[in-house]
Amino acid sequence: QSPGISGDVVKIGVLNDRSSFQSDLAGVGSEVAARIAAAEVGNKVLGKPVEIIAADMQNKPDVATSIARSWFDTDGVDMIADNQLSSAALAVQELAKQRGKITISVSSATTRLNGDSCSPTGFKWSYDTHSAAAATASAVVKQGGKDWFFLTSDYTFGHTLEEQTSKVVVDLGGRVLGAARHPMGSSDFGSYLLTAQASGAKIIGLANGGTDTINSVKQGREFGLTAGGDVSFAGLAMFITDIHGIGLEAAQGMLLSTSFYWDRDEKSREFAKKFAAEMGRMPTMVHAGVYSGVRHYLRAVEAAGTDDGPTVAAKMKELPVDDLTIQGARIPQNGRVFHDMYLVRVKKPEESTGPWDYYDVIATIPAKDAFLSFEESGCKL
Amino acid sequence: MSDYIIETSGLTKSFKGFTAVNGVDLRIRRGAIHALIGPNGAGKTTCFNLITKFLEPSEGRILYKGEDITRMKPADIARLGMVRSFQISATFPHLTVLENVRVALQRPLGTAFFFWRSETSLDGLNDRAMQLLDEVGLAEFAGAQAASLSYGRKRALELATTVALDPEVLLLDEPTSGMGREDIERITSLIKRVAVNRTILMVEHNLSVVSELSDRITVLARGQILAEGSYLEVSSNPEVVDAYMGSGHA
Amino acid sequence: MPMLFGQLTLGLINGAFYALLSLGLAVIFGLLNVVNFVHGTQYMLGALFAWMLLHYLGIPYWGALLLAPVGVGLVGAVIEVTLLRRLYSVDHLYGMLLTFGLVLIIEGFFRWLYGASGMPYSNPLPGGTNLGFMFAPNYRLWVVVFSVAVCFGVWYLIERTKLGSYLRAAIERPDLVQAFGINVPRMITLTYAFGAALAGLAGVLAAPIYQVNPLMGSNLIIVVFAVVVIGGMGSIMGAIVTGFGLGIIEGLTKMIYSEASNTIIFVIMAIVLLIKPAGLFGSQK
Amino acid sequence: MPDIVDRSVHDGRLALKVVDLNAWYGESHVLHGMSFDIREGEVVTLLGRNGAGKSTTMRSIMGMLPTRKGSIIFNGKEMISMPSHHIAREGIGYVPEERGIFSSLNVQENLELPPVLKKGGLSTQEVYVLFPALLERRNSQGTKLSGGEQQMLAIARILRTGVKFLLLDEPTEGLAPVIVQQIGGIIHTLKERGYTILLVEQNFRFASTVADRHYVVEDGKIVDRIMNADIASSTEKLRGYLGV
Amino acid sequence: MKRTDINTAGGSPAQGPGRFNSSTILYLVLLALALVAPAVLYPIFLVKVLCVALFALAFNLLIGYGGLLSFGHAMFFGGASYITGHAMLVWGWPTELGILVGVVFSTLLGVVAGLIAIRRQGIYFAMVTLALAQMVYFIFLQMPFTGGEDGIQNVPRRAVFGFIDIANDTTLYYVVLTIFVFGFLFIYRTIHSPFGQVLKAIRENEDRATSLGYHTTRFKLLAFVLSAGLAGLAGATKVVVFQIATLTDVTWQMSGEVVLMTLVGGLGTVFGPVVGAAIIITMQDYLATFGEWVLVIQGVTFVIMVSLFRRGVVGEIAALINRVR
Ligand SMILES: Nc1ncnc2c1ncn2[C@@H]1O[C@H](COP(=O)(O)OP(=O)(O)OP(=O)(O)O)[C@@H](O)[C@H]1O
Ligand SMILES: Nc1ncnc2c1ncn2[C@@H]1O[C@H](COP(=O)(O)OP(=O)(O)OP(=O)(O)O)[C@@H](O)[C@H]1O
Ligand SMILES: [Mg+2]
Ligand SMILES: [Mg+2]
Repeated sequence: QSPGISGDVVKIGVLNDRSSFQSDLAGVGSEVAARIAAAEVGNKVLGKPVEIIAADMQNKPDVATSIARSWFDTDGVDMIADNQLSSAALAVQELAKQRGKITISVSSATTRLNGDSCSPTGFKWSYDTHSAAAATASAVVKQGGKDWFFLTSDYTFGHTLEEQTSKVVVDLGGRVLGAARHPMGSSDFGSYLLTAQASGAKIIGLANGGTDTINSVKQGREFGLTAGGDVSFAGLAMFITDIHGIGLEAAQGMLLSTSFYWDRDEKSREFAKKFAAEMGRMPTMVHAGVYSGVRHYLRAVEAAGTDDGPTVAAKMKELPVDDLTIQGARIPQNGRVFHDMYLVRVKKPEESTGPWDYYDVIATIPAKDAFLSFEESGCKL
Repeated sequence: MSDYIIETSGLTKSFKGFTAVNGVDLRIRRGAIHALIGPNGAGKTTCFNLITKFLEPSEGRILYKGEDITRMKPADIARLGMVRSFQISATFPHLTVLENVRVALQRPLGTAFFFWRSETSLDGLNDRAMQLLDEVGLAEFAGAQAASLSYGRKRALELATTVALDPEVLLLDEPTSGMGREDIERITSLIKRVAVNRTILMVEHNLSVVSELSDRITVLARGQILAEGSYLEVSSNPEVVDAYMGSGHA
Repeated sequence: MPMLFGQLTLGLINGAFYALLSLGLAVIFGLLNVVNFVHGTQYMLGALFAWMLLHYLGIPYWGALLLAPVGVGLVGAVIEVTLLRRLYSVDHLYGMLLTFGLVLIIEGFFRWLYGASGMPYSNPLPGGTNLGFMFAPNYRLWVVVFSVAVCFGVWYLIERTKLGSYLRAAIERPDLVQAFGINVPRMITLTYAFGAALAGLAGVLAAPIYQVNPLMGSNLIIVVFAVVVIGGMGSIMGAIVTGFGLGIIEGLTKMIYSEASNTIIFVIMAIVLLIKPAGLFGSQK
Repeated sequence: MPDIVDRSVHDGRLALKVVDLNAWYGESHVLHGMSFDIREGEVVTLLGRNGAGKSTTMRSIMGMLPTRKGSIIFNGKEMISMPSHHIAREGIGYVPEERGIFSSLNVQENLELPPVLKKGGLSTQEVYVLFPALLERRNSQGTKLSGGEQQMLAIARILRTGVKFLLLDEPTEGLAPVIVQQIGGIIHTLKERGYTILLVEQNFRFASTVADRHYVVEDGKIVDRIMNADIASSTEKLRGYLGV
Repeated sequence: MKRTDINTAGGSPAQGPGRFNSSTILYLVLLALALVAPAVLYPIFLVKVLCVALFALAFNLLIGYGGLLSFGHAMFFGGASYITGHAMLVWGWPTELGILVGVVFSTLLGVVAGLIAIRRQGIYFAMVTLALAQMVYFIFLQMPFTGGEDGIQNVPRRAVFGFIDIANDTTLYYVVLTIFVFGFLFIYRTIHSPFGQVLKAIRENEDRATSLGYHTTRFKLLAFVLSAGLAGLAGATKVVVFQIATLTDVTWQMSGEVVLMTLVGGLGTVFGPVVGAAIIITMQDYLATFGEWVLVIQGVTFVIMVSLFRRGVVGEIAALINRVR
């Protein structure tokens, strides 16, 4: 274990997709978030500069892994943040494990990162499929939404969401009345919405993502499903950028869970202000997660006196997470940060004061309800 | 064994209700140069297409050396030794003139599927290819792309390619059309030379070529046989004169 | 039973949409033989222009229905005159490479400008009509009626006027058709622009129901190609009928085996091409 | 090139005057200074061996070759830099070699394809009277016609346009002798009606029955000009040029 | 019908001994460069280029020499990578057997797909291959063993033949280079073989080839199967390198990418696909740090390429050399 800073610089690589569908919820914003975190420590740790680089993996796992490889092997990158697309994230985390480097995954939602594929140097911030399912479902059912129907993306991601949510719903005494599995990127949801309607469900769980979710909501409005207020959508993997894209007109009344909402408290507004100054829009929970992850990483480097991966990783698990977006969260052995989630309802257009004023926070979901514990995760470390 | 190398009986082809060839009984004697003539649209090319199986006959049978080939595939017909040329010039446009001929020459080698063998194994064929090109007057174009030849020369190339297979029966569809006098003479004499020990069935509108070359002539009109016989017999048949030859040739 | 009727009706409505979308491609791909990868992008531009017209100039949907396709047509004309035109004499693949490059440029530019999650565009005809067996959104009914009218108009223009013959002949031997006295280059520019404008029109129609975003057309193109091929390249009627038919089949698939609803079209395409080599309405060479 | 003094039988107006025409296919230079002219009402042939450049001359006149130099004056207008469709609209009809029948159109569509440019062309009905074989096949695909039928179609479709100046590239190629006679008859009729025709022919015998004058082409140049009246006395010369 | 502007620069037979020598020297120089390359460039990048280049070469064999545009080649590439990945990860097979089973799979898939597709021509052929590839994609998406969008992860890099340790990137590079050279020579020989000659003739005029006695469908099928097998070899090798097999490799976009690479490098030229693959991989990996502009830059490159250097990089260079001569 070599104390000190390798290459005399703490190098952080932000690796995500900047050119396709997911580029708003992470993309360039993640790089900006990482820079905000670095700026909070004056871009220096232990007297050495912090350098942030970023790359577009174009939603291709082999591009992601080959960039990660050359970052580790030739560019002296110490940590990779964001780490999008589950296949790529799993591979990059495994690579980092072999190289003794740290990954802080945020956009990729799979619980395998901290479950059967966990790594001593792999961390996960913000939402994951379990939190999306468990947090949202338990909160929604408690609010009285007991009869569910799912619109599920025919992908592992969607299946996992559906499965985990159903379990929670049933455990809490709710009913699952059916599910429609649609291929990724279906543009028309009319047929599924008809089926959903016919099932008599009161809550339509959106176990899909991105454009599919947006289109489901938009068309739900068009088909008059959500107009009466007796049927609601529950977004299992939604970001504030999605709401922005749908517009409050169509999205009003939806329930969803998020690890971050910019207008929740003083501190979150402060982070959002810094972010908006750069990006001209408000941060998503992914941006907040990247910020928080990088911030925590730098603190751990400082505390450990080195940027050696395993040492820093151990330090990260010792220290509580504490920054503008998360206060006092702990990290168990599997690297899954234990922080609170929030259940929010989307405002009506007339309640909103302007762009990005979209949510009412209606409940706080404690971390233990949102995330799998180390024991449950299936991680063998 | 029968005297006839090709025999068709009741050969018929209809296209969506239009009968292009109607009950044709054709008999081609081994070793003969047999001409098929007739007005445009009489069904001559269609007969060729049927005999070489580029078209499926609607009815009728085709015998080659007494063997029924009515159900065979076109490539197999060629392998039996019956090779055709096309009415509208058919070359391999982006291959060189030499390669065009060589593609035909290489088939009997039986190495056509050998993707592991070097193509230099084909160089042995170059001499023969050049000789054939020389015979049709294309030797100086051997290295040129076939696409850049003028129309008449493409026809000559096609003939050379056909002859290269050394077939027993050649079916030539208007071999001299589009050619200048000089070339016609050259092609005529080439046909005469290759006709030795071979059978030739040809479609031709140039009557002087027909009269000079053919031993026997079948006249088709509206898909049926109108007359058959030697040039003299046929050309003095008033029906044929009327339907095909016109007053200038009477 | 009412469920089945509902799904069939919905399929028909979606089919109208496919039909309109394939129509433009049938014109460009079927008649000009250009593998127009940028077609999906032109569709996106239609929707985006509609949004821009509303957002910046306050022009509502009904104005955009006319203006946005014209705008997309102009973009198409510029593409044809400056770039595509030089590629007609060479293999179609080059047209594909070019239009693919254009997809990346145009989508990339607008993604940079507006982000990937898109912008809201509200429904100009909210509410719905109860058909007895289902609740049919008014806007979709409008889409069906309007698309059918446009499809028929285009079919008439191309199949019942001489334009279609000119185009088909010009694809085979442009030099010869021009030597007959027809201004082939201009005709092709206009046709391409027209095809692009049709894609743009489909985009405007889509804006109120599908998310308007710079990438909305990128996955569509391959399905629309399939529709045109199944219908028979060069056949306008084929594209229309297949478009509607596909909508219905897809709707049924969504009921029975929804995972396969995107794949079904390829299964159909394979079967159709094996049985009818030139597509359902194509004439065989 | 021997200096050829024009001594036309016709003293009609000059219809077409080609001066020092050069043309290229890509890099290969095919026409090397063609010069000839045609008066109104004349039938003139270009004779020459395969590859001499006869068809290229026609394509150059029609503006179908990208690179050409020199001067082509039609009815007093310089056409060397006109686009092809303008040339056609000046009143020139073209029947290409290899016929140029469109496979994606049926016979009737092929026939009606070229736009009517001038009054006085044949109607579709008249065409079918002249070529009954086409009537019978009018709904079949253009290239499914027999070779000869395609040739008829290629000629027929130009007669519809009403232009009075025709370029016919080997119109008798592949035709049955009766039809060749018939085409000869048509050319005569057209001539009587005042058409001007430039003809490329391999069939010299046929050419001599219809033409007023012959130009001999060799290596992309005119090397000689023979009046049809002098044909009998020129057989020796022709044999040298064409191997007749 | 339009004239196809397929470049035959590399396709004409080597004439005369001089030409043969100069091209042999060229190949030796290139091989020498390839041998020292990892000293200069990052080996994993090179390995990736080699894998994808082999894929592009396989594709080019079909289109450049057989005139058959397959728009579904990802099914062989991605399919083989799943099979190899599964064999090595779950069944624990050694590397060489893993690759072999991938190749066998894609070859067999090639026979099946070929038998169906080969009956159609031109754009219809492309569409049938696309349709088949979409079905294969769907099957892989639905089969549990592929792991959905997570893919097959952590495929081990076992020593080749039990003693060549490919955990080391440089060693891996040489192993992959060997596979690549094998594939390249295989294709080169195929193109310049009696079979290749007939294939080109069929591309040019299928009816005429039939009339000369060639069963054209058999030739096309063999070309298709060879191409499928080689595409599988490329995909199988890639799994060993990247240790993952994912859905990305079976999508139609992957089929499209290989078309682009081939065009960019030069259709129907021997080296074109290799150069094209190198260019596109370089753009993907090295331009990735340009952030969101990667794809736009790629797009601009394509447009310029088609407008100004249509023959592709290699095609243009060959044309230049010819002009200088
Ligand atoms: N594939 C086809 N589909 C429909 N009709 C066809 C087809 N092939 C040929 N025909 C028709 O069949 C008739 C006979 O054609 P064919 O080509 O055999 O004539 P031909 O005797 O060779 O005439 P030519 O001397 O003019 O070449 C013609 O009327 C032609 O239009
Ligand atoms: N598309 C082309 N590309 C390149 N060269 C060509 C092309 N077409 C013709 N040529 C060449 O131009 C020259 C003149 O050809 P052209 O077709 O004008 O001859 P022609 O006199 O009409 O002969 P034919 O009687 O055989 O039709 C020939 O040498 C020919 O090889
Ligand atoms: Mg014929
Ligand atoms: Mg000619």
